[in-house]
Amino acid sequence: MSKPHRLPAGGLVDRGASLAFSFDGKRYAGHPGDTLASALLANGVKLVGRSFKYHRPRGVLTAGFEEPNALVELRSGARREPNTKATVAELFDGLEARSQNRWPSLAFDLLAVNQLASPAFVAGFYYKTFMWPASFWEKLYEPMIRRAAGLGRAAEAADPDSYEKTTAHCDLLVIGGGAGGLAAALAAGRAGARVIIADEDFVLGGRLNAERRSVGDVASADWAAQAAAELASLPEVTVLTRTTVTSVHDGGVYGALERVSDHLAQPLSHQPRQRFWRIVAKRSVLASGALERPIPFGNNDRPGVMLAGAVRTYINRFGVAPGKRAVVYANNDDAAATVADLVAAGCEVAAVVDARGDASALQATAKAAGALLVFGRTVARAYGGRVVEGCEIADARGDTFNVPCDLIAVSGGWSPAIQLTNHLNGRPAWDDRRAAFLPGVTPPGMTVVGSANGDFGLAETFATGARAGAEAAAAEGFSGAGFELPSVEPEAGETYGDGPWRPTIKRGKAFVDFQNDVTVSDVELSAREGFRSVEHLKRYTTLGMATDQGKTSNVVGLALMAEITGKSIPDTGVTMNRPPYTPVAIGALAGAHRHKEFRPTRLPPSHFWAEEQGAVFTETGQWMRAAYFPRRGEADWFETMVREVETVRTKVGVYDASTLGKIDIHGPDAATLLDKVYVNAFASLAVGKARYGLMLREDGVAMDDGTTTRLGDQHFYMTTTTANAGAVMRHLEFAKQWLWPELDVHFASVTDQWAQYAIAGPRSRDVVAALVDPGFDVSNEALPYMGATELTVCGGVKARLFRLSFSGELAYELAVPARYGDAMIRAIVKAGEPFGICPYGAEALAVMRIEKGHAAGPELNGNTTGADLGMGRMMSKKKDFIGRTLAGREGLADPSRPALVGFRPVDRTARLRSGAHFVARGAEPTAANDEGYMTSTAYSPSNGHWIGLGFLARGASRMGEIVRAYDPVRDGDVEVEVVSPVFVDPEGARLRA
Amino acid sequence: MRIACPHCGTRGLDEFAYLGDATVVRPDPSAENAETAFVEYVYLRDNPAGRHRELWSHALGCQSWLVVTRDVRTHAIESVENARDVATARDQGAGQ
Amino acid sequence: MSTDSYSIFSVLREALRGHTGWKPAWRDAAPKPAYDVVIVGGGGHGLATAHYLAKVHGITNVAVVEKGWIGGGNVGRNTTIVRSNYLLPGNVPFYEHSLKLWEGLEQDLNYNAMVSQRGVVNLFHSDGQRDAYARRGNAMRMNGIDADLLDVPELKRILPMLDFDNARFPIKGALRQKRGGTVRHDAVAWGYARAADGRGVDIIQNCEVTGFRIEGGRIEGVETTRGFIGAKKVGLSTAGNSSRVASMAGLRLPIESHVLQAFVSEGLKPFIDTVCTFGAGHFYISQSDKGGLVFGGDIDGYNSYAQRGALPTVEDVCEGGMALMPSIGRVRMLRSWGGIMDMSMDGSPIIDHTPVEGLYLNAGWCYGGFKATPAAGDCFAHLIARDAPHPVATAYRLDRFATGRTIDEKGMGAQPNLH
Amino acid sequence: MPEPLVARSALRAHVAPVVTASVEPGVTLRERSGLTLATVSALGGRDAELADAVRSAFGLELPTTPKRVAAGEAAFVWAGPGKWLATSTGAADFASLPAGVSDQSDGRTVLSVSGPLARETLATLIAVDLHPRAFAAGDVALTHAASIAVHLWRVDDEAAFELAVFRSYAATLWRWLVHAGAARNIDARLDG
Repeated sequence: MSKPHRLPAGGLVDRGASLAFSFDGKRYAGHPGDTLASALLANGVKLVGRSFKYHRPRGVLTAGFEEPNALVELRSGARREPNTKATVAELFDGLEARSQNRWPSLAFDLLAVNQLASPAFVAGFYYKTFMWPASFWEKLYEPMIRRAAGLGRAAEAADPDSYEKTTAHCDLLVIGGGAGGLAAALAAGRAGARVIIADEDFVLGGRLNAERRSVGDVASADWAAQAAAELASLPEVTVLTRTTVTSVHDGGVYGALERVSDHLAQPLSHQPRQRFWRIVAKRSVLASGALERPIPFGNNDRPGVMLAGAVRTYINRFGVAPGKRAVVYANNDDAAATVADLVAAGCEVAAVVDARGDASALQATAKAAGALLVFGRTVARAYGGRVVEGCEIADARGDTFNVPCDLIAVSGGWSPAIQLTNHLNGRPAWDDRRAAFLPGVTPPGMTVVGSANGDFGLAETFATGARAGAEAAAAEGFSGAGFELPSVEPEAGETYGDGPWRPTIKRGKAFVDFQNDVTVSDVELSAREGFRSVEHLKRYTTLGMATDQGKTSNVVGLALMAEITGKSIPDTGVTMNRPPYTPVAIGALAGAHRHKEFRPTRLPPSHFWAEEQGAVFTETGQWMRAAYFPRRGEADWFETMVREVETVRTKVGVYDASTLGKIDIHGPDAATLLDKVYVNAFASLAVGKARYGLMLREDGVAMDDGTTTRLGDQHFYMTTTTANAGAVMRHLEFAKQWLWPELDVHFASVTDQWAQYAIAGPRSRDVVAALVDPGFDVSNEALPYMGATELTVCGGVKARLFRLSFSGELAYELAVPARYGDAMIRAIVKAGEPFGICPYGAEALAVMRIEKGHAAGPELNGNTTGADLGMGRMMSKKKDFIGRTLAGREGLADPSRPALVGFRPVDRTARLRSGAHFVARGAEPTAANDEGYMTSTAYSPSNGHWIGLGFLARGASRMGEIVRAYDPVRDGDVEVEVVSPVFVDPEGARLRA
Repeated sequence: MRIACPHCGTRGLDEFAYLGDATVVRPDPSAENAETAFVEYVYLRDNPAGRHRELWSHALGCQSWLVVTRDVRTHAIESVENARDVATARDQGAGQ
Repeated sequence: MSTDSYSIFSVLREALRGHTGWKPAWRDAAPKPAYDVVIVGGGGHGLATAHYLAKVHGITNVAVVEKGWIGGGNVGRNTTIVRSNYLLPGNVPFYEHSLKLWEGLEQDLNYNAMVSQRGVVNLFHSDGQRDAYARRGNAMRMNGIDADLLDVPELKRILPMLDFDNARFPIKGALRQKRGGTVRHDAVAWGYARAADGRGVDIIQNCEVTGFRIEGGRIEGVETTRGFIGAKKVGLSTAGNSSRVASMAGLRLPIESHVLQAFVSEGLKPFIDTVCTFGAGHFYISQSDKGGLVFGGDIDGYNSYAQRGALPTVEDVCEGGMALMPSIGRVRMLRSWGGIMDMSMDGSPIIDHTPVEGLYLNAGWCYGGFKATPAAGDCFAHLIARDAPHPVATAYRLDRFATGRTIDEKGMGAQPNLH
Repeated sequence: MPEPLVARSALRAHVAPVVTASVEPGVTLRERSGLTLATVSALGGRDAELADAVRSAFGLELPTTPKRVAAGEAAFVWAGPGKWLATSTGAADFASLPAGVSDQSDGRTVLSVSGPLARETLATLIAVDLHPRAFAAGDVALTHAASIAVHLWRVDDEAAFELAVFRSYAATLWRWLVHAGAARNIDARLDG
């Protein structure tokens, strides 16, 4: 295939190898070292995309991440990547790309009719219309607007590639691998400092690879390659190419995205597609260079209009001539290099247009190129249908003439790439001389060098980079062989460009923000309507809000607004850049945390055994708990739950309670501390006894509950709810370390140390007796209800045995070291077989605790007090405890507050549902009549009907009253009777048996 | 943000749990105006835009509670102290 | 007063003459010596308050003073969600009042704020969460608000891209409010400003309040960077900075300032056409009319007045996003921003008079201030005009912390970073 | 009489072995089984007594900074101010130390991560700087591995690390390490 624009020699592409790729289904070839953009240009493809609003034809404007136009969909299917910048998409064999935002095809885009309506489609037009009739907005207008929105399409299936996140530490992070960055990294690296140098490109060198310069006695690109090779050889230097430093955070933390595999058709086996780096750097050098900006003129978005620096990049680095006959349009002396490079590449330079009144510095160059030199004039517009065919040049009076060309190389000056200096709110400072924003207050530890700091010359860039690198190394105690500045020839003239910010005469749309289709007229309209601060300008016109984040447009738009309003640029505002510097794939920021591995999974010691039993599991926070243990022939969870409950109530069952938080509390002040965190007294608890305790927050609301056992005079064993284990531990440490630092008490989480099994049911003592080693007495006399003892089981395994009951039956909790947890539950089941034991899960447990009226998560919902829960009398009046004082506030002590009571359906066959609200019988179900809500419901096998717990206004005084349980979201409306919350064995005879 | 735990060294924010203002002191529950004092202690905050003394727990580290003095406009950390030491000094001061 | 009515006809008329006839959307007013009411804060709430003072109560001698540019605070930095799916009696009628005002906003203001009632879906992952959402849905229904529970098949039809099959926290269903949705946030500030200006309200930008003149316990006016402005009544509507501003009047508030980050992706073709919240992953998402995915998660969790967030929160939010919708892996986050939230001690707002006579407070909106904008403006205007709370905002009292009648939707107690 | 109970690792049955094809694995992951572990907290005013007891029983100086000291079968790993994780490859008696002592032999699983790419693998999960200049042999960190609390120490100058993790998290952490090690030639096997 012919590549009409590929130069015969030069650049960093490997002409000996060919890479096949396709664009919009058509096949092309490029070379290793190409980007998609350079390969397309080499193939003579200029039309690459359509613009957002007007669907105007667009080509390649830049050669980097600032590209606003050449966005494509890369790859296909689940790997489809919308809005990918062709200018940085590294070419690989088999690459597939498609243009976006066009229908039916790129060349023939019917939506380009939008251009016809464009006189109405100005900035903010939608705020002024689509309001009548109101119903049309949802049905007609908005769907229409939404369909037109967006550029590319997201993939529809789960991303098949993996991502990795990693953390790196260094003495010095060098951001950017151009001249300044290389100098900084060499200076610090040679001294022995730990250095990371990151560059977004796939080769180091930055503009050293894009310009025809000499460094020392070699070509600039060769010098860069040598420097890169040396850095790679230094043991404490990490070179990250294809890596963009995307964000700066407090504390010297930087985010960086490494595109590990984007230059391959697919990641290699086990390799991530991308890796997100958190870099913790003691210091950093920002050597991010500068971004060239365009000059607005009519049709300045036509394919064939390209930034002059990019033109040089395509010629010098990629060996591609982006045109045959060029016009160079500039406001600075950089144009000389552009003209020279074009000529060296065999292109004709038809004209050099210098917007400045004096173009003496360009005279020789233009003459040598045989180009017409025009100064004090501007390009009024480009002409041509889908690509540039020429330009119209105007003087101040509006007289014009045409110059045919197929390339307009534009240079409006350079904007230092200071984006990262803004991330910690450092406001940039406008520099009139350089006509650019320079870094203002930089993030702590960051030094900005080279053109990023407004020092556009190569010699200065080397010098400032080397100095910053050496200083960073020295600050961390490294010194030694530094970086000797190479000799470079000085630049011709100066590269500061200051306008014109709008064309002298209006001919067609002159774009400021290419991607969002914001024109000079839009900025003028914004000013006219009072949207004059930069914040209003951005929001009203969407200037700078596109995927390029306004890298080429923000300064132009701001300067234009300043000119229109007659204010200075600083008075008009400052464009603050927010992270990330360039857009980052969401997958990369998520890393490996997706699907089942989104969050850790905690497994109790019986998990493997429960899997063997065919248990169905439920997520409880991070824990997996067995919900129920279905048996063959059981139709559903309900049938299983009923069997499990009935087995416990009549025989015996076993449940893994290991997920409860367990805290060992040691120390002479352990009892004192417990008295302060629980509402009830613990100092009086005897050794060998357990007690239920309720904790409040300081605001008087219930926080957590559980049992605490005194194992020794100075040793307690606390259990917490599964959900609050971590929070309670922090709360205890807070009480000890901050509230009462004098207390000598220590906490150790032993949640994972003990496998703890509830053995519950009338035959539980028989099962326990079969397990404990001879010599231990588990009789009711030796181990009464709420008793606890340490003993051994199954031939010498040390264990703790508690006479606790959540189910309301005679019950024990047996704790053994977790390594025996699997064997223990097998032994319990085996020992229980003669008594008809069955394992039961969280569902059956929940039913039994509701039958007993025990509060759990749904009742301890962060808004209920001890009194609401019916535990008002438990709250000690003899001591201070956390929450005591504020629990007495009138709003919390109000007797009309909803209080915990039980409910049963009047129609005993009716089902109850948690979340229903209570309304008095006969009252309308309105907010005014809302009297509380159901918190927990269950079918009670013991009662033969559904039962519920809930909070009802003045509940305790309404026993026997019938109210409605109103549940409109589930079409429920059941009459229920207010009853005691204890549905089984209210005297507690069973658990004391 | 990175916090220099006096015990563990400098660690990332993700290891720490925040509580809030460290200048408020739990009132004497036996005082006459205890309820009002507790309301202020629990709910009212200076919330300054500047230097802020605040409690953090090194929750995914050594479990120590820390008093961090930080400028909440810049996130610059002035000091990190062991909360128990600060509390001990506070209580000794109150006892004098 | 500003321009004539906006409509398709005015747009077409202007199109024919190059849009040269548009006038400023509001006057850039200079301060007069005194006003009946000065509203401090030119955000959504302050501008809305001015609008309703003028429109409902006929009080037009009003100034809105703003230290920067109007709409430059959180009304321009949020995830644009509007909804009234609240649980507690103190909140539900207020947010429903707000949603009703949203529904008629554009015609009221003659400004298209693109109120888009595309639905808000809250996912649940367990029976307990389902019941908690049922309780909430029922509370809504008893307040006359639409709410329904969706099962998994229904949810799959609406949100087919969610991870239903291989998730750490499998989705069991959702609570939906169909009338919830999104609003083009910037337009809200501009629309209120234009409407208020049209009724004679002065909108004074670049005018920072530096103090209050209080005599005998009564407000006399505000000291500003542009001089003293007298006022019979002053309303504070400076969320994010409420404590700082109130402290100038000697007030200490039950508020901490925290950072909330939000994120937007590159523009995409329509992909998700409802608002979806994923509580188990601390993540919520919608898609703007321009095509960007707008998403966020929890607040960063520590006091801050710096408008920037920390990296762990960014990662946490993206992890939640990938866990919920693994097809967005290759979609790129375009921009993040951090706003300063007034986090109140119970997670609910304050609209009340202060101990200083004539000084009123509208504060403590946590991250819910945007959706409240019309009702907050209406209720604050009502309070200022009549010295009595609006019927839907009676619970938002400053003394509720002393009485224990707090409004704690999340049940997290006096810990603002957990609300 | 019930049968004696058989101990089971937290990992067995929950993780599958990964054996690298290469002779020299980039990273090797193993469980350190059979350890005796205990958390030891100094009681008020009795720090010196505890230090003496440890010195006389184990010949070790209790570290007061994040360090691990080891002699023979026993080691003490700093675990916060006034707290240590005592480890023993045998059955050392830590319970009789004059301190608050909680047996953790079953509460923690200890993993060993070694090999030339051990540091790089760990860096994907752990944010602490493990460069030898920053984290030398005997250095200790209480931190987390992608939100899972870990107690980490460097065993020697070679790239050999050990991590103690709450037992219920062990299988997840193992899988995450294997996932991170997949591109780095991991060899991950349980003993026996």
